[in-house]
Amino acid sequence: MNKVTNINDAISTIKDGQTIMVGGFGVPGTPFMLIDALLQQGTRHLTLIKNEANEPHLGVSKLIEAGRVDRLITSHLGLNTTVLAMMNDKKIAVEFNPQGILVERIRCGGAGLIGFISDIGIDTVLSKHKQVITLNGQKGIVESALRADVAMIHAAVGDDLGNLVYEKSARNFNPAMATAADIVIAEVESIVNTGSLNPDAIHTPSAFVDHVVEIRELRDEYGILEHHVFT
Amino acid sequence: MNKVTNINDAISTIKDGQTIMVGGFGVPGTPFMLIDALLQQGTRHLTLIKNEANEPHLGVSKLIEAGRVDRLITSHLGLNTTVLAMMNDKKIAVEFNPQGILVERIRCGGAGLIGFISDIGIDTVLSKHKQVITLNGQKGIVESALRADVAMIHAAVGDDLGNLVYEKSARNFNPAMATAADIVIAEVESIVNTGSLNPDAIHTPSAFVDHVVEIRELRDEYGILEHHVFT
Amino acid sequence: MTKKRLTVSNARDKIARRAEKEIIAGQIVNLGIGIPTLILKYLDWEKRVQIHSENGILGMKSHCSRETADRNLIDAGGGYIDLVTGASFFDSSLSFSLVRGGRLDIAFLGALELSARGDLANWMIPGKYTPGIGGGMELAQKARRLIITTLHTNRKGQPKILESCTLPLTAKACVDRIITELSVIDVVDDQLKLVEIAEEATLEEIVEKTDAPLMVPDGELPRF
Amino acid sequence: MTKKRLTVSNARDKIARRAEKEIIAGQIVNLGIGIPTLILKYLDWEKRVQIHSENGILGMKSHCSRETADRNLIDAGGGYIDLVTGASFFDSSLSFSLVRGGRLDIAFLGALELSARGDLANWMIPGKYTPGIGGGMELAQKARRLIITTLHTNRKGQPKILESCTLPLTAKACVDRIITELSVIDVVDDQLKLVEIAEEATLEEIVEKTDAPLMVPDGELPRF
Repeated sequence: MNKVTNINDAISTIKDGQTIMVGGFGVPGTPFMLIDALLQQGTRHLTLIKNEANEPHLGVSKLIEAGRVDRLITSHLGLNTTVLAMMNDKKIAVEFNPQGILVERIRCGGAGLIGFISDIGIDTVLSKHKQVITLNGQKGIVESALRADVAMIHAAVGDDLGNLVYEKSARNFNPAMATAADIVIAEVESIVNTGSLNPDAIHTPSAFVDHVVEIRELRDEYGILEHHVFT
Repeated sequence: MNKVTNINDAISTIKDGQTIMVGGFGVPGTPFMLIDALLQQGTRHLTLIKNEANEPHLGVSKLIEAGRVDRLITSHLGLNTTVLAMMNDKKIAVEFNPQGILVERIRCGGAGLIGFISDIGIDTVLSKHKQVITLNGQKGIVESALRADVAMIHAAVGDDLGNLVYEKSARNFNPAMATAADIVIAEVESIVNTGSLNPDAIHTPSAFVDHVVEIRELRDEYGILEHHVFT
Repeated sequence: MTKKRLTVSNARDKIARRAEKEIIAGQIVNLGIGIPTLILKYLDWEKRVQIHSENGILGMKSHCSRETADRNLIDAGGGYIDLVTGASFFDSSLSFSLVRGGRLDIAFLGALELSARGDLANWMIPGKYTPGIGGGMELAQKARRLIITTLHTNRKGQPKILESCTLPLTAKACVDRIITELSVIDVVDDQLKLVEIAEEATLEEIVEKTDAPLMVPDGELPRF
Repeated sequence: MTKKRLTVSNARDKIARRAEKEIIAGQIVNLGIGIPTLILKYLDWEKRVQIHSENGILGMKSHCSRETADRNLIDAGGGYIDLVTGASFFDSSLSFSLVRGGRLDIAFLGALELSARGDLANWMIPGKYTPGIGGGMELAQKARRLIITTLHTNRKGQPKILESCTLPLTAKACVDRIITELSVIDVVDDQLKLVEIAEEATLEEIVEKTDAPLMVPDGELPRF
């Protein structure tokens, strides 16, 4: 089953109104090439699930700035004043989750579960409007699983079956999202022969991946952000 | 922080009446040496959490046969007629879980969560005596998190900080259990210099491991079970 | 017309051979213990099928010899195995995310009892056989397609396919297709529909050995 | 007695330097954005401390130069970093298992407001500052020890330590110790207890700039 395909075929599976998960935490692990293809395709009314909104004019922020995203489920937008302003102007609906609860909800969806129970935020505004139950004497918030129609993820290496290996801090949300969508599109920096990855060191097994797209050229946005060099 | 210690010091942290998780699925990943040390120490009234009970006279079955285990939380005992007979004679209390629910409860404890909601077993006897709730219109059983006082696990390679790498099907329950106990004791087949493991290929990061014990000699029980060679 | 009777061993092989035809190229498949595992014997590897094993393997091939057995490499049934190219290992948690998350195209399982609406009972006989649950419940509930491979009757010659199951259920309304040495039966809209008849079987025999209503389409049914 | 006043920059450094003393050899530590990150500047690496970053790193060292920056290696604040020997990478899910599962010995965080019983507010000012939550809530609730490093007063010179917080809470009763440029204060049994006084501060100044009851032990307190 050769899952290597061209980017436009892969992205054409994404339709107006769908829910899309996008990997990445800052630049590392963000599938910039897939995001650009989705932008070009013109798909609208998306619900986006991503840790943050990248930074202005970068990554998913481009989709949001172009008005393609109705709703963003995220953890933190501290580095994106543009999207924060859009949120304040009600141009986009934003749902904030504690970061670990966000990834846990995604993993929960990927694990075919309905939800989980956590005490994170229990005595804060976060527990408003949520079901609170008691289990073995512990009070917890019921958090619902998150799934998406499509996940767009980034990996360092892939094979034609769809096995993936991530690199350093570019792993972040990608493995959880790879489990939690009906269709998973992975962009990879290089495709290697099937069988050449160490089976003990594969992060995402092939079963979770539907399309593998090779990045031909790592454009500038994949590089170092000069304003994040602190010494 | 050098976590390499001798086996008796590590095992001496285990006290009568505690709950102990033991890694392994069949022979692969079962910490036979730690189990034997616990047997020798004579600790009693244990609650054991393990996928299965190994086979008669092997691994945790030795602890159970010696009457050290009051309660077993497990998935399947099909290969251990001795423990099944003890269960039928009420010499040990056994709680069965679907295999994936068992590991999920362990992971849930390791993730610092209270429980999760699943539809596995929803219309069967398994939903009796359990809380059933509705979330977003889906009915699910509330499953509680499992944690242990001590986890005994097996890895192929470790370093002195406690980073672990598992091999092939010997991974199984070990990584989840490594997150879900107050004290984690890992036996490893070899200890390598810290820094020599690829940081992208470490399965259990050092933070989760308290004691590392090196296996001096892989005794027979770690070897091939002749009656499982099928061709 | 008298029909040749199959031995139990031949019957099991016949079921496994027929079951193999269900697998489409590139699918992710889990094979339960018993007849399902026999499917490996007949599997066309040109299909690049990925066999999943609950203990954390995708891409197992088949049981291997003593010489090539690896002490760290067994399937969920305990047998030593070898691998296909592109196999991967993972922990039990991710293994069941694969199952429950809907990435398993087909699970093949055995049965103690089956009901007309596709209920499956295969994990316990109260007071007699209570070995635990294992991964069967999750496979039955969550595989995209659940195919039961089983002898048509139990050791006493009694039907396994019943109006309703009498044993504790593994999962309700989970079965898509039943393959026995006598027939292939689909569960469609809570009803059983005969779709193929074994070369060795007659319609009368199938109806007699099935203790539930069976829809029989008009015309000649395919033989296998 | 007139005291030398610290510049804001010097005050931040002083807090970071004092906070570093809290870390015991071999501990797993998470450093929030702001003053907590400054602790790296003063960290004694002989302690073999493991710094955790929420985005999936254990064993980060410090911010690195343009020359050694790796596009795939940033901390949770976005800065390029280098690593200590024995570092590991993992996904965000395991990263928060580490936090919520109780494997984090200390989290250092900043604060907007703190209450007498150890409540922390540091994530939003309704209508003004609503950037989201990030990992702070889980760090605050689940680190074995939560140490707040903050200037004693806000930009307007108003106390940050109050009888009760007025802003939405990050977590209730989570703070163990507060380190400011003026003092070290512990939360003990829902009360604030002064434990150290800065060389540059007086008891009167601390009491004046703290808008909550402060237990002051008899005798001379250690200076820092």
